[in-house]
Amino acid sequence: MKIILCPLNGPRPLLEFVNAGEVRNAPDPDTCSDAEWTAYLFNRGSVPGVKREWWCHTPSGYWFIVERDTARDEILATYDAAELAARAGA
Amino acid sequence: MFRQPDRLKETADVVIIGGGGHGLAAAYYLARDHGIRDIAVLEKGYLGGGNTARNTTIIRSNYLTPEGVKFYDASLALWAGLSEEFDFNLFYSQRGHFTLAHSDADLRTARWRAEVNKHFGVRSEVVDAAFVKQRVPQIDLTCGGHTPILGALYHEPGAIARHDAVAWGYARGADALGVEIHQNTEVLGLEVRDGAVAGVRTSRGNIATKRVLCAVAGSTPRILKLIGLDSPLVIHPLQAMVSEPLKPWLDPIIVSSSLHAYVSQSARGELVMGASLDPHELHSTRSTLDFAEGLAANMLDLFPFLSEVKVNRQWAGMADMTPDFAPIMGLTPCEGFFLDAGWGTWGFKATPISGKTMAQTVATGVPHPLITSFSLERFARLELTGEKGAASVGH
Amino acid sequence: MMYRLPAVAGEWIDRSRPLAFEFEGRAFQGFAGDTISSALAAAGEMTLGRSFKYHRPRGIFSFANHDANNLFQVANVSSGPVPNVRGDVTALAAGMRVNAVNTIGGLARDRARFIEWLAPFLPVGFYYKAFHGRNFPRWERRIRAISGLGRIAADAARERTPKRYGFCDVLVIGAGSSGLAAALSAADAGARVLLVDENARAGGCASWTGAASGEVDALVSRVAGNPNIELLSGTCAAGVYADRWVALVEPTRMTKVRAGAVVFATGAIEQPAVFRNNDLPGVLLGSAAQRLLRRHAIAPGKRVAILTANREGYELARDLRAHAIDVAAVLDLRAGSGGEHQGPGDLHCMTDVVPEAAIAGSNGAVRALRLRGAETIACDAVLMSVGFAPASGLLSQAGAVMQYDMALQQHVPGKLPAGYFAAGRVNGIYDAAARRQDGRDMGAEAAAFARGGHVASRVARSQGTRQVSHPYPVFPHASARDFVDLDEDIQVKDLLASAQEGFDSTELMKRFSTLGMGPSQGKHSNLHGARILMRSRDATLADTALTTQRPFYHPVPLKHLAGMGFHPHRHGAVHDRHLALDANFMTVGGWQRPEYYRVAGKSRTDCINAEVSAVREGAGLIDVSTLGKIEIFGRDAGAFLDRIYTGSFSDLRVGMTRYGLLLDEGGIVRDDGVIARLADERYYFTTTTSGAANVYRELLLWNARWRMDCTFVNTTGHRAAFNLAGPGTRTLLQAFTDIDLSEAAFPFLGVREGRVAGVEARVLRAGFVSSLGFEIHVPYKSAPVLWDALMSASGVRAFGVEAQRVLRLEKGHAIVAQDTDNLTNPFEAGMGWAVRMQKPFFVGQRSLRIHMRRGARQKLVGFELAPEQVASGAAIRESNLLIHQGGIAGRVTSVAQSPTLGRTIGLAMAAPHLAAPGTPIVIRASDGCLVSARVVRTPFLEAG
Amino acid sequence: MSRGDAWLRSPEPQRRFGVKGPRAAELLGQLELAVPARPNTWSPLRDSDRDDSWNVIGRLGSTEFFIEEGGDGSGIAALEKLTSDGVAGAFPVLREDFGVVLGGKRAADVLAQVCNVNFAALPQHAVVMTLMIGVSVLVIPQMTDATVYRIWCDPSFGSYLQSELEKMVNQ
Repeated sequence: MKIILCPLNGPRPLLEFVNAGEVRNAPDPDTCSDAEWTAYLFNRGSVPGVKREWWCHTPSGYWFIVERDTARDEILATYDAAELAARAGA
Repeated sequence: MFRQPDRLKETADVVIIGGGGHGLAAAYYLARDHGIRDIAVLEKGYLGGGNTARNTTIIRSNYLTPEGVKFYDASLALWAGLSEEFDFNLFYSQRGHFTLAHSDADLRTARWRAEVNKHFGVRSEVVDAAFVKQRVPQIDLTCGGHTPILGALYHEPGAIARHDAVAWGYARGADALGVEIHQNTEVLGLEVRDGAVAGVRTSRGNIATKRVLCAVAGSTPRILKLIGLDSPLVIHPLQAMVSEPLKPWLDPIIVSSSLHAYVSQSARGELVMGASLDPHELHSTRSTLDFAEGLAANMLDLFPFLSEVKVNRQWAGMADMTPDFAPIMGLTPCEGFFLDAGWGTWGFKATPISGKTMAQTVATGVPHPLITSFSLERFARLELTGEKGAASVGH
Repeated sequence: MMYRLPAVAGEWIDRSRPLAFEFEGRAFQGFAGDTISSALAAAGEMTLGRSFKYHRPRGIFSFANHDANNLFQVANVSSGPVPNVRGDVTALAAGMRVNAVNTIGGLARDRARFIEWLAPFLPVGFYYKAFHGRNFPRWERRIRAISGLGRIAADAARERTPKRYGFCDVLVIGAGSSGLAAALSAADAGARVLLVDENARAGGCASWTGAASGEVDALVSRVAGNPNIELLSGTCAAGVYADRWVALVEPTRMTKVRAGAVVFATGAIEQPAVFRNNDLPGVLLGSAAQRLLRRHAIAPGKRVAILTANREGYELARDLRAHAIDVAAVLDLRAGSGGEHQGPGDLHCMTDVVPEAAIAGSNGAVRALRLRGAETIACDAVLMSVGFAPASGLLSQAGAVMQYDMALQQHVPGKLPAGYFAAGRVNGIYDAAARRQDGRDMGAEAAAFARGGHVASRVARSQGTRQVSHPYPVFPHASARDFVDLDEDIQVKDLLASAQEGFDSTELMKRFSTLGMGPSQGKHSNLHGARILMRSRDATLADTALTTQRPFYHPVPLKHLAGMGFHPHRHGAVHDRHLALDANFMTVGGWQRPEYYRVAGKSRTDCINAEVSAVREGAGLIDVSTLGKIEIFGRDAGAFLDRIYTGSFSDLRVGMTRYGLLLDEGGIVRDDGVIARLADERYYFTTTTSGAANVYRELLLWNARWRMDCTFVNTTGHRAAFNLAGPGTRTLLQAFTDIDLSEAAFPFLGVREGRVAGVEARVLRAGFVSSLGFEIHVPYKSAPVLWDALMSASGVRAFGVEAQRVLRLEKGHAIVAQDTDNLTNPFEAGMGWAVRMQKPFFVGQRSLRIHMRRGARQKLVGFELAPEQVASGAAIRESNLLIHQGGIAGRVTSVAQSPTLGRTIGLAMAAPHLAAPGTPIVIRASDGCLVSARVVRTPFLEAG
Repeated sequence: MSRGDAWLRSPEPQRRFGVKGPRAAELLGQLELAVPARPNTWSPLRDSDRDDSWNVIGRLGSTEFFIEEGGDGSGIAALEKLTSDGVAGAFPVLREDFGVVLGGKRAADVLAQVCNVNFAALPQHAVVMTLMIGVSVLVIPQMTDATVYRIWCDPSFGSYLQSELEKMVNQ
């Protein structure tokens, strides 16, 4: 079973986590077109590669960020959501 | 059985990406029903080596929505005749299919499916626990005392088949009609001119063509990327495992919607067991131990006497899931590029009908009537199918 | 014929402990330390099983847990018959009743023998080409009847074995020379080491070849004395999974180990030669013979021929003679002479030998080996020592790529993933000293890695220098019976035919011919199969990959995977009270909930109706503790709820509640509940039972994204809740609380905090099941006090989930996920009144705009059956379809016979054109007959 | 496994209290309670509490605290009063947890059957939020003694956890 290094709780088995998919910014609902909106709703761009995802450590209810290679089943980095802006910029 | 051309042709009337059941079936019906024989089927690996080789061979038509029921029922009609048609035994074997209900929510869904099925003449009935016991005397109706079986959806036409043979049968049929099948040929790029397909670049050379059918299940996002198309697909591993051969004891196919476990016994005597999708996106066919553990526990709740029976092998496929549990079939914004995808956990049973309907769609440029509600645009219109139901289960 | 020798040094058997057992109905005796197969061999039994397809007699072949033709049905004194027990490794126990699997009428007179006579007419893939068409179902029954191996015993009891989690720095798999050395050097480097071996004892091949046994014994005792090393013998590493997660299977349990690094010292698997009748009993691997000899003191035969292509074959000859076993000849497949090709002077050695066929004697076992263009060697055993394949199954599970080394004629690991190391024969290293050195090196590297050393993938170095494997020990025979795969009865011609037909890749050939699909998973056949395939294509093994190896390395019983089979479940605070009231329980979202309370002599329906009437006429009490109960604090609490729910909550007055509807981003109804404002910056709200955990988690996610100033607490399990419902509840409850319950002081949808029956409580005016009702929320541990107090009041009756469903239906309330489905938006569910589209934002709002523009595709409506229909006994059930002009026009989502109204009422998802009250509709009952009904306004019941 | 090797018992009656929010730590500081500095660690409730006392304050994540106090429970009483008045940024958390104490020299073996955490590798004074046979639990290993583990979970899972642990202890 994969190990995920939870920034708060340390290394834990995958079983303790749930995944909420990629970190994505919704288009502005008031200005975007229906097509843009439904594309945001459904198209998860699931091309294999490195994804920045939301994961939750369920026993502690802690949501954080996992950078994961979905082709190689490798976890590259994990960090608190507060670092998201900085990391995403980088 | 089938030829292995040593070089690619330079042009083709139709190029089919994906040498699995769906791609080969489409090639066969294009050649047989539409007189289009200048076809190249391109397979990255070996023939039928993708989900055709990795599924658990369950065939049924007891779906929830009218469009689903009609589509899969048409598939069953084709299945029944395939062995004769190919002069090749696919071991198509009608065993009867139970979807066990452990809660009244399960029962509501079961009855919903049964009522819709019966409306379209598909043999499905909600049966009580006693009927289940009579057909499968070995089952523990209390499920280890934890999730008692209250009844089931019984679908008499439910069947299994020798999965590899389906790909081979279609390959042989297509080959006999002049279709070229190229294994170990990976598609690296697609030529698009003014929004229309112009050719395919592969690891073994290029082919000029105006029509491309993409039937690559778990690899669909990778191919779509080549022409900048996005889709609502998400790829999840779907795992399975098989026991050592046992003398036959289990006739029907057993699916438990609450336990997310299913099992059938193959012609070799192996128990073929599966469960629900892995919970998160992954483009890999690795196996996990927790899958085997969870499935084993559920199996022993249903059949406690299997405690000493050994599991021989685990494997996995990559399921291309859609938001509404229905496939994506038909035209795309890119002219001449046709899509046969979104087969999630239900692709094997659809092999013949997807081939037939996609063949007509490719040949005529107009979606076959059976697949109009499976179009890619339905998502942009927020008009999803209802196949997911209230609480649906795949397989 | 095999037989037991006098005591052999180091034998594993205990001759002082004879064990009586039964085989095929006949009495036998073995010793403690025997396996089933060795005990039978000692008694001269040569045929231990029948083959899978042709039912040919088969004997011991590998004696290494790969003897797929020696599977038995074994009944123990204590337990019923177990199928597919591997005789070559399963310890003999007193009183065992053993039978061969896959025979009809017993091993000796197996009536399925006839199938072999058909063999010439059964080419590979035969089944694909025959039997089909109209008659297939009949044929199939026959085929199914003779398929499979062991039989299940349907009355066998569920076995629960514990599972353990384990942790170590370095896991070493294989306790042979290299494994022992690896464990020691890792331990010396300070690592905590777990060393496992599937054999009953450590020592590896030294324990049967006797080569360098002195050094190995020294290693074993050093390991035993090392506090940093735990040695588990009789333990099979069955699967290797992501992040060095390894399944270790012992006879009694499974341990799941997380290793910092893994060393594969898994050794090599001896491979057979392929020639006519190479499957006869008495034809076996040299290593099998030596295992029998040194562990169980069994001679392979009285006069033995050795077919060889390496030094090991000659050492085998010396070993046999040292134990006074007559060696007829050493037959070397290789050309040349002298050096290695030389046995002791008086040993009859031949080189450049081509085996023609083994010849069977009257007992079905081998009696001679015919050589091509040379003499025929009379012998009662043929031992094959012609080469090895690495035991690389676990390595490739770990993601290693095996490459074919032409110099060694063996696969060796190529690139290894980080944290995985290989040592010894699996690396192509066969000389003892070199193997120990390799082990020491890899053990040290593994320890360094586990300490957090380098993580770069590495290329395993293959230091192998000596070729022990013949490049092509395959000698096809015109009339076949030259078996490549004994599990599946596959002969050379079958593979050539497969390739001919176009199945000319290792994967396709495997699937068409079933090569390697048997119980031993091709451990003795995949390599030769690939050799035959590649030669037919004028290519070499360097040009192809072998088929993928997947878990399990050896098959694993379901019981070890399942373990104890835990089923987490939840009990409310007054569960014992429900038991005392003889509740009939149902499972909802992991909770045990009273469906209804049984009353002696009353039917289920009568009980439920009585519970309904109690609420309508006086007061009923239902345990609703399973509802999600969440608190939100902070400056932004109201604003946050505005963004999450469809309604508006920042403007909710303190002390009031409001219905909350939760959508997903697609505008689909997901959950609902009641939201109470307890203070300016403090809200308390409920969710559905099954939604509780997910809704809470989702709120946390939204706020991880929005970063608003609010704090969430999930008190679902920590708080109990009860709904006291019915016209009589106000006066009844007032007696227990100082909260003023008067309509003026505590209006509908109000919320108050105070004490009820002395318990600190939150009280919500609820209208879900009745116009007047109080939902009382108290801390878990105080709940029994409250329950007992309220139940003690006269006229209060406990009611369950079923009565609640009827009651809320009479009030026209929909239940999310029963009356709605995965396509339902709030307008279709008749919940538009709860949606504030004019708010700046809420989850699902954008999608609702699209839904609204398109208009509803279905509408949730109330309906009732015409009285005469009810009289005629028409029974409508949930999920029955609405039929309009022959087509489907909706479905019934809820239906009940209302005891209050004396009518059948229900909710249905109907086509919009049928939604207007008064519209006649037709429902098809499950039995097919059409029942007419009428759409009506809800609620069905205003008052009450 | 004999009774002495591993045992299970209910903790002494304790008052229990939870507080959560951005200013929770600050609030506890005001009451001169020994606030654990690092997330997922615990400390004795007061510096005056000796290590063998069961008065404990655990930091769950960064902004939530879990407190158990024996005796008169004066500390908790004060906290309840403070938070019920509604201190901005520090909110009371209802803690009706089921609590159990697992001990004995084989206690670790019992844990190895129910929990996939390597307790041996944990730092001093660790508080562990994890899953135990499918239930979210709070574990404080080796609180007063190397072989003693304190375990808490949602009270509705209490009877399930208790009965399964008992089975193993009695094996």
